[in-house]
Parts: sequence; C-alpha cells; structure tokens
Amino acid sequence: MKFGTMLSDVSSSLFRRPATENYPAVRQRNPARLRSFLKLNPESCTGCGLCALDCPAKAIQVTMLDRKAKQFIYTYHADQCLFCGQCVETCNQDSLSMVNDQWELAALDKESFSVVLRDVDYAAKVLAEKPASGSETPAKA
Amino acid sequence: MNSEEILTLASGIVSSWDWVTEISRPNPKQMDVKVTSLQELIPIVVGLRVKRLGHLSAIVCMDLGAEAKEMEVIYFFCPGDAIIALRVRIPRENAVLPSLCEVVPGAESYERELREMFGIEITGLVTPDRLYLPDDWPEGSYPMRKDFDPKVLSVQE
Amino acid sequence: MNGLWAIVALVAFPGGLSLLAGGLAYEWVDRKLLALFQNRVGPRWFQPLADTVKLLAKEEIIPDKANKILYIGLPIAALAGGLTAALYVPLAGLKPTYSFPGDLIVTLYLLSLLTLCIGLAGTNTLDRFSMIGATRTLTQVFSYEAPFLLALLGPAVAAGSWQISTIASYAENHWLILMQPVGFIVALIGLMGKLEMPPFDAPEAHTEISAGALTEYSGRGLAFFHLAKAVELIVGLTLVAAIYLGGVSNPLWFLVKTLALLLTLIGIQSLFTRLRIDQTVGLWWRYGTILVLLQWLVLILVKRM
Amino acid sequence: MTTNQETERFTISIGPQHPALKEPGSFQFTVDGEIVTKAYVRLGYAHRGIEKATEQRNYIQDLYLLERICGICSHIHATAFCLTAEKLAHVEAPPRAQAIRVLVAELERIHSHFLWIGVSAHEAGFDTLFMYSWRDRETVMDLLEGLTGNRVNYSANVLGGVKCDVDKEQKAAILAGLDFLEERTRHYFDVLTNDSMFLQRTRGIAVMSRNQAEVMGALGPTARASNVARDVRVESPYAAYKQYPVNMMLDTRGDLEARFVVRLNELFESFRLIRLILDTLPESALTVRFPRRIPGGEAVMRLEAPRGELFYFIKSNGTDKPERVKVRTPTISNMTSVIKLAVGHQLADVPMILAGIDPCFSCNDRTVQLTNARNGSSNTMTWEGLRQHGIEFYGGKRK
Repeated sequence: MKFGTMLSDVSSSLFRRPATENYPAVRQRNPARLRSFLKLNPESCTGCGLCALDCPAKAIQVTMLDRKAKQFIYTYHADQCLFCGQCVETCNQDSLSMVNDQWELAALDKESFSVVLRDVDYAAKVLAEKPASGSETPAKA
Repeated sequence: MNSEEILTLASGIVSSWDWVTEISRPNPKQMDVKVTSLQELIPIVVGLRVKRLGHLSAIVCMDLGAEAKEMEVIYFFCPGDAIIALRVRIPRENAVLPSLCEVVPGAESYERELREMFGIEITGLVTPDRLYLPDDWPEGSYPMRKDFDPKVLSVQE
Repeated sequence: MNGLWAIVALVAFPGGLSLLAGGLAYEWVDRKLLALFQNRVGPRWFQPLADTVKLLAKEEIIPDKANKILYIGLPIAALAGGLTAALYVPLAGLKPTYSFPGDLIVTLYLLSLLTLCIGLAGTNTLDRFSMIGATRTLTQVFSYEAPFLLALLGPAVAAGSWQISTIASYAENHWLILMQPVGFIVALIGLMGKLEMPPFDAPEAHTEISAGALTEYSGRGLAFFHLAKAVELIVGLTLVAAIYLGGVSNPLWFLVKTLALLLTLIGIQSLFTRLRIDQTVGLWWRYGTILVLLQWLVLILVKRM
Repeated sequence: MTTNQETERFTISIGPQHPALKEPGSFQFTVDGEIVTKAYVRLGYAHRGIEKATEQRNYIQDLYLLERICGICSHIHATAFCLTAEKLAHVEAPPRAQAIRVLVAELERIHSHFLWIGVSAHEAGFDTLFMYSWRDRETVMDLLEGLTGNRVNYSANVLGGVKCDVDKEQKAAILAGLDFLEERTRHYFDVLTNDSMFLQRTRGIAVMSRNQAEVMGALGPTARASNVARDVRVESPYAAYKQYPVNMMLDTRGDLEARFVVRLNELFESFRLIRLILDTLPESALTVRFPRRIPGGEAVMRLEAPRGELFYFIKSNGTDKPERVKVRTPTISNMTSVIKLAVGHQLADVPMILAGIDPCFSCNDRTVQLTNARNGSSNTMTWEGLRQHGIEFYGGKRK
C-alpha cells in the first residue's frame, strides 16, 4: 500500500520536454509503408478494371472507350478511397502503387479529389512526344 | 478434455432423448444436431448445461429465401475446442421459438436480436423492449430478411 | 481609510480588477504546472482569460423550473463572497486593506459561503446531475470545514489574536510551519478540499455527473463561478502562506511563497486518484480531525508551560 | 430529494452522449441516494447494419467493411473473416502469413490494453496515469505504423495471406519498442496494484463469482479474472497459436483489481509471444491464391479479441458474395454481466465498473438493451415512455 506511486514519473517529467509534438512546426517522418495517394503506371495498365471491381469504396472508375486501342479513362476519387491497398494487391500487371511521402490530402473543393490518372489520348500524347527516331522511352504522364 | 471426448459426451446427451434427432459430423471438431421438434430444444440445452458444455457462443438465423418459406436458426455451443450446433427449421411467417433465458441467461441478448431482425416470436422472453433498432422503426418490417426493401424507411412525402 | 484610497483599494489595486487578473493568472499557473507534471504542453498564458470572456459573451439559458432570482443571484453572491474575503488577506505582500480583530473567522466564512452558493445553485437548477453534485459539494463542505478551520486557528491561538495582520506579523519572526508542522499539513490538504482539487473533486467528477452542481450553468453565471473559484484559489493560497510560511511582508516574498505552495499543491494533486465522496468524508473525519486535535493538544500544553 | 412521489427513485442517465463514455451507449441507473438500485442499458446507437451490408459485397470488399467494425480491434475482425473464408474455400494461408497475423494481433492486444489502462484511470479520476499510459501507447502505434503503414485499421490482412512482411529493421524496431513497453508495464503493474488511492476505487468492487461469470457468459479478461478458464487461444488455437502456445492468465479474486491484473499479465504474455515469433519467423510466401467464388458451405471461427471471444459465422452460396455473415463481438456478452454487477454499488463506481469490461461500443452495435430482472412491481417503459416520465417527474408539460 504505497502513496503516490507515480512520483517517479511526475518528478522526472519536470525536467523533460513535453511529449506532445508541435505539429505543423515539427514534421513527423513518414513511415515507409504508408499508403497514401494512388499512383498509376499508365503504360502497363491495360484497363482491365479488376481494381475497380475489388475496391471496397468504389474509388476507382475505369471508363473503357476502345479496348483494342487501349483507349480508356482511369479516374481515382481520393475522397472515397480507404487507402487499404487492395487495388495494389489485385492488379496483376503491378501498375498500381501508393505514394508514401505525402499524407496531407486536404482540399478545398470536392472536384480536386477526383484525379484522372490516365487520359484517353494518352497513347496519342506519347506518340507526339516521341521524336522522329523514337529511340528513348516516353516521358512519364 | 479434447474435442473428441467433448463430442462423444455431447452426442451421448443428445441421443439419450427418444425424439428422433439426426446427428452429423461435418468436420472433426463440429457436431450438427437437427432438432425436429421445438420441445426437444430446451431439454437438450439443459443436458448440455449440466455437463458444463453449455457455453452458448451465438444464435445465428438465416432467411433461406421467399421460395423456401423457411428460416434456419442455429444455436452454437462452443465448449473447449468442439462446436455443437443445434439446427432448427422454422416457417418464415409467424415463427415461434422457446426462449433459453431460464437456462442460459446470456441468451437473452441474442434472442432479442432474432426477434427484431427476423420477426421470430420468442415465448418467455422477459423484456419486450425494442432491441437496437430505433423506436420509430416501422412495425413489422424486419431488416435482416432477404425480402426487406429499404424504401420502407424513406420519408413518405 | 479615507474615501479615495478605499475606492482605489476596492476597485483597482488589491481589490477587484487586479485580484481577478491575479486569480486568472494563478489559475493559468495551476493548469500549466499540472500539464508540466503530466509531460504535456498545457494551455497558453491567456487561456483562463479567454474562457471567461467567451463565457461572458455566451447566451445564458435559465431552466424554466429553476427560481430565476436565485439562478442569477447565486453566482454574483459567490463572486462577491470571494472578493470581500480578499480584503482581509495581505494580498501582494501589502497590509490587508481592512482588518479588525476576528477577521480570520470572517474570511473563512466568506470562502465557505462561496462553496455554499455552488451547492445551492446545484439544488436550485433541479437537474439530476446538479442535484447529485450539490449534495456532494455540501457533504464535502461539512467534512473538510472543521479540520481546516482548526488548522488555521492553531497559529491564531499561538499568536494570541484572531486578526490576520497580527498573526501575519507574529508569524514573521517565528516560522509556524516548524512550530506546528501537523497543523500545516492539515491546512494544506484542507485547502485542496476547499478548492476541490483532485483527490477531492468528487463534486464535479465529470465522468460520473458531467459538471456536478454547475451542469445547468452557462454564459455569465458560469463565468462568475469560474472567476469566484480563481479568486478563492489566490485568497486561499495567500491565507495559508501568510499564516504558516512566515508572513508575506513584501510582494517578492508573496510571489515566492504562494507559487511554492501552489507547486506543492499541484504536485500532490497530480499523484492521486479521485476519492469517492464517502471515502473523502471518511478520510477527513478519521485522519484530518484527529491530526488537528493532536496539534491543538500539543499547542495547549506548550501554551500552558 | 424526491419531490412529491416519495417512492419514486431517482434515475441518472449516463449517455448516450456522456464525457465518461467516448462512444454512444445509454445507461439508465436508478439511484437511491448514491446506491444504484436498477440498471438499464440501451445501445445500438452505432448500429450501421454491417451484417446486412456484407450480403451486397463480394468477399474482398467485405474484408475491409468488417475491419471497420471497431477501431481498436480491427485486425482481429479482419483475421477472423480471413480465417473463416479460407476455411470455407479450403485454402490454407502460408505459415509465415499466419505468424505475422498473430504478431500483429498481439501488437494490437498491447495497443488495446494500453488504451484501456488510460480510459479506466480517467474514469477513476487518475488523470496523470491516463496521460502517461496514452503517451506510452504511442510507441506501440508507431511500431504498428512502421509494420503495416497505419496506426489504426492496419489492413494487414488480405484473403489468403498478409500484405506486409517483417524485415530486419522492422524486427529491430519492434524489439526496441517492446523493451520500453515492458519496463513501462512493470511500472504500471506496480502503480495499479500498490497505489493505495487507486486501490480504494478497484479493490473489492464489482466482485463477480466464478459461477456468476460462467452463467452470465462473461468472456475474455473479465471472465478470467473470476477464475473462468476461457481463452480461445488456449482452448482451440487458430492461425499460428498452435506453434506459439499461450499460457492463460487467471485470477481468483474476480473484482475490478483482478481484471486489471489479468490484463497486465496478458501484456507480459504478449511481449513474450512477440519476441518468440520474431525469433522463429518461418520462411514462406506471404499470400496464396484465393478463389473469387467460394463453393457453398458454412464455416464457424472463434478468435480471442482483446476483450474476449469473437465469433464469426459465414455461409457461402457459390457466388462471390456471402449468403450470411454473423459476427458476435465479446462486449455483447460482457455487457450482460456488468449491468447485473452495477446494482448495489455506488454511482461513483459505475463508470469504473463499466470501464472494467473495456466496453467497445462500436463492436457493440449488435448488443441488445437489457434491463435488470425487475421485481415485477414497476412497469417497463419504452424509451419514449421513460423520457415522458422524466418530464412529468420534473413537473414539465406532458407532450
């Protein structure tokens, strides 16, 4: 039956900085495995839509215009996304990954949450950028 | 004692009643008992309880669809490593089930969930109050049934 | 006491505004020290002032079954009780503005008037939480009042007078904390009871009875009660410091002693769990009273020799 | 205190919005003076109809829906769903995945118990311990964030295995974090069992006998504190608990202090288990292929959540959507016993008694309201009736 068993804590914290971090002055380091904004590698994406099927929050929308010519629009709604990473697991072309260094995703309006990750005329844009020789790889979208 | 002894002991209890109850073993650790008449239910549960096998884990009810016109209620007793499932088939319309409250006080909370979500009348249940559905929930509409349509709740203009 | 000095004393310096400011400052020190003890940051320096201004601006909702006059009058009476009690106490190291023989009893009475107002406010608002809170406040008053009073009257007997200023001057040359250590401990713990600091904060245990007696109060009423508690904090500290810690002759000594006392109070406060109301009463009547009576026994024997 | 009706008791309602309970749950305690004479709990404010929603989603989406049943035991819900679905689909997750599932489950148990130490200390009014225990809880949340990417709702599971692997510096970070946590737990053990002021609020309060615990279906630490040997990890080990046996922490006193002691001992057990797992982590793949459609059948799974035995039942019908998912969370049974215990105690002890079972209301939304067995005399009122009675009792207008 002791009195004041927290004495050691209380007295030692007199000479210690408070444990609470002073965000935003003090920036937390980002854990390597943080799942934040979705990133698509437009080349390897075939527009199969498996990720949209599996997404628990229906945050991915693949509108296929012309399958043979791989013409489709890939829109990602960040405000609905659960950041669970299931789409990354499901994609068998490994064309999806999640950013881990940016987690302040607030935005002032709803539209800026819906991001088009691959545009319909992506193929045309790539052709346009390729110089006549067509040797080096296309620039990332 | 391991699951094998528990299951042999339990099947001893169940089959000691002369009512015809069909016992099957879907997997080594589980024993299903088809309870045909409602009178058998309480005595079996009392029998299990006496042998300290009466840890009621859950009461699961499934609506087998409008065409089957039946609902299946499974009482899961899970002593130790074994699972004893008492299966009861009840009609979809005005079904009645005996309450286990006297034998297993913990069952009261599961039975009230059944009554509210599936509309099964439970005889002998002490507290008539509504479960966790709000008070202004329309009478007679049971959300967990297959044919429940949420438009019942939308505000009628 | 000519007119001008009395008005200045009442309104500006040791009285009204500076006292309120001092009370709020001490309340900030209280919350900041507690945060320091709990290894966290704590409020900014103007937080208590901001709370009071916000409350003053808020609309005051009066429950329709509560007695209106009482509902509005009680906070004012509480604050008035606190402010008048401050007149007899050597605030900021100066001579107390008013002092007459027997003003120690008046000060203590005025301080417990404040707790009484909170209790009455609780019963008047007929809210379930405030009912329970009020009973707890009044039960606690009966439990710590007697030992606390006796603990403060010990030095008065030693100094041979009931006037705070004479006790303070007597206390200057012989440190009563050494002569009556037990009395000092009971006075300190009694002060914690009066200020409803944990472990004696059952009357406003927000986990059981949300805000206790003041549940129905909002706006001006709550602001006045908040200010009254702040004033009670500073008056109580000065009283115990003046009597036990060798008087407060100059402002520097006043600051050092009261803040040291506050530091010990916060230290004790951060170590303990909230006591249930029956446990507090048991603690006071079993240990508090016996200790203080022992102290008086020793005092009388010493006086006799 | 009672006005005209002398016999009328005085009802104190705690919740649904109340500073003591961070989650919506409404309790009505009829008090005579400070002694509770009748207890009535009404829950379901956090009811989101999850079981109905699971029938409209496929198995993969259900995993993430069921994981959000509860904030502090999200991983155990996901693991339960994965294990039951894998049992249905006759798929066995690789041993390394099972071991990582157990690793994250034990880390989550530490996280949940630390949170609970803080909440109970706050209920008792011991705010310093509340602040310190929640500061130390940050350590285990950082470990989980490093391992799985999230502080809460880790989504470490995927049907057929696990998403995240444990590499060298993860292992080092966890071991370092555990040393700090173990030292702190030893300190809290000393505080919670020796601090005389705290013991006045826990020793000998809400004593539940062994028989009472068994009859009322108490689960988890609440049952083990009354010497009821019920721990699913020991009785029917699942996932990797077969390779990493757990020894059950029992206590005979059955009062609030015993529940503290059992949970703290479980913390030490979790530390030991995690160190064992990290040392002998089997080498294998992380996931195995999981079919999109599961053939018809039923499966039952019982797991040990931080609060007690969690029961999962899934019936599949050959499509990619489950026919029926039944979840029975531990707090639903513990609530039965705690309500009966509250009667006869002081009102001031009630938050502590409630905190004793570590109620998790969002798990609870399947819980039912349950009124103490009445002596038959007074009538039972619906919520509306009680509210009306309250207004009348205080002389308000009858609506």
